[in-house]
Amino acid sequence: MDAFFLQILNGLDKGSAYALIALGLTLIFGTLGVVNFAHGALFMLGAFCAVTLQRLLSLSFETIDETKTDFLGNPLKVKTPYVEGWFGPEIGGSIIDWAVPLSILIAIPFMIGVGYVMERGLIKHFYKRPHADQILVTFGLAIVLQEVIKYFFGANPIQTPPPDALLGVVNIGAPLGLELAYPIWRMVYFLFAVGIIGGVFSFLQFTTFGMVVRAGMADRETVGLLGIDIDRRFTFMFGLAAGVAGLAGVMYGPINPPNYHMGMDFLVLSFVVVVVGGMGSLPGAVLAGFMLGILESFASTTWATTTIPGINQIIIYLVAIIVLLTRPRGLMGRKGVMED
Amino acid sequence: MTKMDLTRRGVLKTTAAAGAGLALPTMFTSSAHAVTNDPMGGTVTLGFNVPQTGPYADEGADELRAYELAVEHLNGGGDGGMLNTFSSKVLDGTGILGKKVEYVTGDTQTKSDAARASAKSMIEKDGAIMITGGSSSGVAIAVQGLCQEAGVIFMAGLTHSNDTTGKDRKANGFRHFFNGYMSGAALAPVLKNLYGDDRKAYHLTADYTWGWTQQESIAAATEALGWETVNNVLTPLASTDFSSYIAPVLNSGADVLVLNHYGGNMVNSLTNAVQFGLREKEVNGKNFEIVVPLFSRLMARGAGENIKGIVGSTNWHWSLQDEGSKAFVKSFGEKYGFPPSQAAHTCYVQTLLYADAVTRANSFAPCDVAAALEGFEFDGMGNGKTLYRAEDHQCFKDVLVVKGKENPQSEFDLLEVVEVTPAAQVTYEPNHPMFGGDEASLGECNNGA
Amino acid sequence: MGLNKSDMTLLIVVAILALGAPFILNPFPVDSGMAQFNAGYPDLMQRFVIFGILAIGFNILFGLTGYLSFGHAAFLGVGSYAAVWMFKLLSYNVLPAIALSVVVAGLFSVLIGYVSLRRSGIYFSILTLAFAQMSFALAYSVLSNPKFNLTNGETGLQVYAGDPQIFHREGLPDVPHLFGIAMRDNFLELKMGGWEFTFNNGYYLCAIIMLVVFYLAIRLFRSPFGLMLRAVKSNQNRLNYTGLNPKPYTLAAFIISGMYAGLAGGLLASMDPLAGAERMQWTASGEIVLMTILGGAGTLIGPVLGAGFIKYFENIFSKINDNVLHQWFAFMPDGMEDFMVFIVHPFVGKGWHLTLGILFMLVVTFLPGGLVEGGQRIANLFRNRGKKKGDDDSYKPDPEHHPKETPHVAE
Amino acid sequence: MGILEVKGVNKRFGGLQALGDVNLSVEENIVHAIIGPNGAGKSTLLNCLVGKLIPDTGSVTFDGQSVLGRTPYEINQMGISRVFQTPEIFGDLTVFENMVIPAFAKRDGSFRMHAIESVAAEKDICMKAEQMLVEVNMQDKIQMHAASLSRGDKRRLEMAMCLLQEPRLLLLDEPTAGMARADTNNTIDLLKEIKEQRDITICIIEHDMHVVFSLADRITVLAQGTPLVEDSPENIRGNPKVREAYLGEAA
Repeated sequence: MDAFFLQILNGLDKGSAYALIALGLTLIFGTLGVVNFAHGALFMLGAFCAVTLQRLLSLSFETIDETKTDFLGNPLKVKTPYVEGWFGPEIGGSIIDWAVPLSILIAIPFMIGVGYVMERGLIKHFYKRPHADQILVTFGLAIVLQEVIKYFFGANPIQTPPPDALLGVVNIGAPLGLELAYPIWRMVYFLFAVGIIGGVFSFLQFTTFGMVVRAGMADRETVGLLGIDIDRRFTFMFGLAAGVAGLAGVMYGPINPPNYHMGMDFLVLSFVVVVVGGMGSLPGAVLAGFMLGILESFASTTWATTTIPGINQIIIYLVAIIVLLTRPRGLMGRKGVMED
Repeated sequence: MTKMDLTRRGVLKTTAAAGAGLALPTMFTSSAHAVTNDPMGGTVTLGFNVPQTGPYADEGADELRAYELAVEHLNGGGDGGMLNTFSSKVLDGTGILGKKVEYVTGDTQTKSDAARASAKSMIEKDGAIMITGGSSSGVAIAVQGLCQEAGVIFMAGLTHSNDTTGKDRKANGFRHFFNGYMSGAALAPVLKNLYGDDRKAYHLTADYTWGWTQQESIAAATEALGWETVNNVLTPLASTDFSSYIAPVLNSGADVLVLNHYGGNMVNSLTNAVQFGLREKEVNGKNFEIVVPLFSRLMARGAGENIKGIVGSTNWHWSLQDEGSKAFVKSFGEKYGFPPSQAAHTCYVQTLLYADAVTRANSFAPCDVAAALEGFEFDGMGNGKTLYRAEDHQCFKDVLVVKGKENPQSEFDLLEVVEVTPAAQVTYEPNHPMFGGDEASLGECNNGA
Repeated sequence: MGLNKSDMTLLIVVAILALGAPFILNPFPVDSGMAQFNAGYPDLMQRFVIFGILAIGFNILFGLTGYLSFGHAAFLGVGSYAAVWMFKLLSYNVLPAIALSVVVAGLFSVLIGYVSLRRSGIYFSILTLAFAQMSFALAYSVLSNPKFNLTNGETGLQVYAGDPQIFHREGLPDVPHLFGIAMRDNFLELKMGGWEFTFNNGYYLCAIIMLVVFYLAIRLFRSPFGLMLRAVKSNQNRLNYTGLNPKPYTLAAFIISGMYAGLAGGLLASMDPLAGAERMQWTASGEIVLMTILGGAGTLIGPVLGAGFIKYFENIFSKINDNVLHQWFAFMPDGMEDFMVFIVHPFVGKGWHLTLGILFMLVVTFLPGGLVEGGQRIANLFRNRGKKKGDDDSYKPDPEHHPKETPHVAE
Repeated sequence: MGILEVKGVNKRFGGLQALGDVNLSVEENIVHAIIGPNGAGKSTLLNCLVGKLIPDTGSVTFDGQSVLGRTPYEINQMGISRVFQTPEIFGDLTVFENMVIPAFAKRDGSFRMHAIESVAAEKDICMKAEQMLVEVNMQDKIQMHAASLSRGDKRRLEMAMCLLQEPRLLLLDEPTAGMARADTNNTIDLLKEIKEQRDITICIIEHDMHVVFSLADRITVLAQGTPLVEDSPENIRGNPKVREAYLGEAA
């Protein structure tokens, strides 16, 4: 029983990342009709916001410790971060410790900016072009972003640990009398994802801006005819989607250390998620994200892999095939979107 | 038009039937049989085939640094590095057999196809007479097979699968790096000392050939000491999150987790395992332990804090205090500003060993070089006395058991050596069942045309 | 030949390029600094034409019907595996191997096509992607377990000494061959002045096969069948109401393009008898898509150009290291030399991906019709130079390529 | 008995009764118009005739054979061609290619694998296509892309494509919707010509009375999914029920 609930939790956690990326992808499909193959790269950029901040905070000055030697036998240079020098090791240390949550503050404006520049500078020239061209240009952009990150940060994964206070596990099953020790940060990630998803939905649901955007998603021309500058709003939506992907990336760092190709690892999966959810459907994307996350977790159990060898490797694709063959437009897809 | 000069630089020439098979004016075909692997002119070209893109790009970059250093030393530049400590003294810094060493580089992308394409271009286009490098066993085996067919020598880089010198061994291929079996044999006694002989191990294994041979080796070695293998779960190579594999460990009754993962897989699975609080757990009245059989410093760096106190094995580490290691660390460190990785070490050594063998054989012909390497015993290269065994072209040397350092002094100071397992303890029969048994054979040495 | 004049010209040009490739691709003397850019060595030439075949086949599906398969690499992989199995079981003769690889890939594409073609648009793309990824995952691990080793997993399927090879005889080469002619051998190596040219058996086999399938592709493009496929892309609704059933047409196109991919896979294995699972990964499928779009989807020659372009970068640019850069810029003063190396360094060697990514973006932004459009523009530039100004209306868009303004919401 | 017989057809969409007990008989070689206010179920009925929708109950027979459960292309092969409200043509292809496709469909059926001989080699097909283009007076646009034609020409092309198949029944879905008066008149002339020159049954759905009364031999008025009256144009003109249906619920 405990194992069962643990896998549910794992599934929700994986699902959080899928859902967040898929949400952004769907926003872009829905509003702009653009297939964005660079979306995974945006997720990766977000994670590297955290890495960058961590690096910046750990910028150090060197003092020479004569008592110790380095690998070449020279006196050891001891590095002390400037923040520790300025604020003392206590406060300075805890600032560095909280680098990941702090980097959210940087990531939001940065990612929205990246999204804005991307849309204005590149994507907007591709609205009227075939989807194939959109794929090519965004894929090219993804490669470029990835290689730039690799150039500065290398190919190895880089640890971005959570703050010490959020390290470790907590038994969340205690009230139910279950033994459910689960990492705190993973809980944080799940709650964070739920918060973001809720935020995006209520933004679209309850603000006039959101209503116009939703109307535009349903029928762009008509809204345009009403004299509303829908393009500006869509640009903002692109920024928002980039922001969501970026935040998903920032917070993902402590779960698995970021590397430059993490975006590509998620890209294909999140496309599958979006399509299983149904093109153009935001709730569909979120639902499919969590559903596939949970299914993937259960397929990884020994029970599943001994029953059907290799099921853990193909489950997502298998489910995608079954869903698409039984529900032609995914779980909640709209008719006619991206079917041509 | 200038004069027409017909030769066979023909690097991939194996059958005499070929030319005759096609009706061509005889003036266009040459009947002269030049030895392919006889580099013309005053230079000799080596091919360094390392991952430059993809997840192992950093490891590849370090290998490339080592190769450049080796070439510098062979050509008499720098401080000579291990040339000064190498037990064989035939290399004098004038290149190889008096020919200046040049090199070409390529990108394996850690894909067999791309690696073979890259190696082929080195052989066909640049006339490389030796190919070396790589950071995964799949690539090593693929390129080794290619070199066998093409008739050039392959000096493997980082490859840890038993198969490289086991069932896929080739007469033209040589491996200096250690392997899964050796890791198991070296680790088992140490694990017994540290954690006792009554342990229940849970294996997570990367689901491809290297993972399987590694798991098989470790399980066999630990079971021989009385450990019980509770479960072995195969994880897809493409996995990025291991939570759903780690969670079941908690309730499995196991008290040791063995992570048969490498690279990004290992970094993530270890991070996840630590996240789930495995290391703070007590099972069966014992502390829960995690073992990572194959360590590298670059991986340790990726794993960060999580590596502390974790035991594993490694081929070489820069903190070794023998003369060879010190000389290598010094020249590498002075050139690049940081200590070399084990991948860099094995690549450097392989290059020197090749150059030495050519010099001793006084020939570039692969079969002569192979003969010079077979059964060659040497020292001063960082791993103590080492034997290149003739039967399977595997080096036998001491294996290091290491542990993640609790209080690192610098960003490179991540591992400490727990024990140096002597070569005798990790030696096995050439026809060991894990290495292809009696069926495994090197085949015929291929000299090219 | 049953071709009209312009198609015949195209075929002849391609034939000249393919058969003369050893000369054309080696324009620089061996010892010159530019030799780095020579691509006329057997392996790369083979790859050019083999991936050309792959892209031609993919274009029959994507360029004509508009169905974007994101799992085409699966057929390439299956073809390779089939070929290597023929080597293992029968002999190293490439003929049965290539034949079987086409057949097996054809059967495999019947299966995948039949299911996937029940959906269209991105739903179709994801279905093909899912099938291919499943094939890849299974080939990489499950299908290579010791009890049932179909693919040999990570190591890649290869011929071992213990394999039956029942038709192997003494005197036949121990490498892939065509009735004794070893694929990897060169029948001629020519040295002229500083230049060197290599004529490889395997390359010429590939080139001839490529010309044959290219010719077939031209016939197909011009045939009523090809017209129907273009009609599928243009307006399926009208096609339906004109009494034509789009399903068998698209399925036939899918199978044909699957067989092309299988042929490419078989040739790949014939040139180099090892089949690895990575060939089936989504990145490989994506590469095929990129080749086709980059060259110009829906045009005859575009996909071949795209394939050559990407393979050239992969094999030539990745090999340029700092050492080579220093040689190039050696004529400059020291500081200048280092500066130039510093500038160029991120774009070559391990940075070849970056250059490729940038070029993708540039080409698709400025040449919507792909490389073919670039070629046309250059051609038009020359044509117009000969004429007086004001003759610009002679510019006619390529009749095959008309980027469709894809309506976001159909129906 | 008419060439097209619709008997007791019902179709519901959720709670909406789109068609209620529709009975309709179209005589051979006449122009039969179906008119009715918006939402009367005209398009639903048409879709039931061509296989796009399947009625919940009832039968639709063409020339004695049921069309229910058949796909649009099968129904087309039976001899029913359809012209859409907005012209459905192959926009990416040339006018000539647009014409060739129905010719092949007529000759070779719904699928034939003819992948080797070129289109140009099929002399008789090409000739047929060219002839038809001459008939509809579009021979000068033969190499143009269909998408670049004017709306009127698109309509003309679509009709020519349908006529090339020599259908026994031609279904027209509001062929003049959204057209200027002049274009409408041109279309009427075109249809009149067609009617005079061929043995063809035309079933037209329209709410432009001018068009209907210029062309129809027989008219069915549909209101709220049910046929109200079926009669000759003269009689329809003065029918109070029809007025009521069009002008709303008169007291």
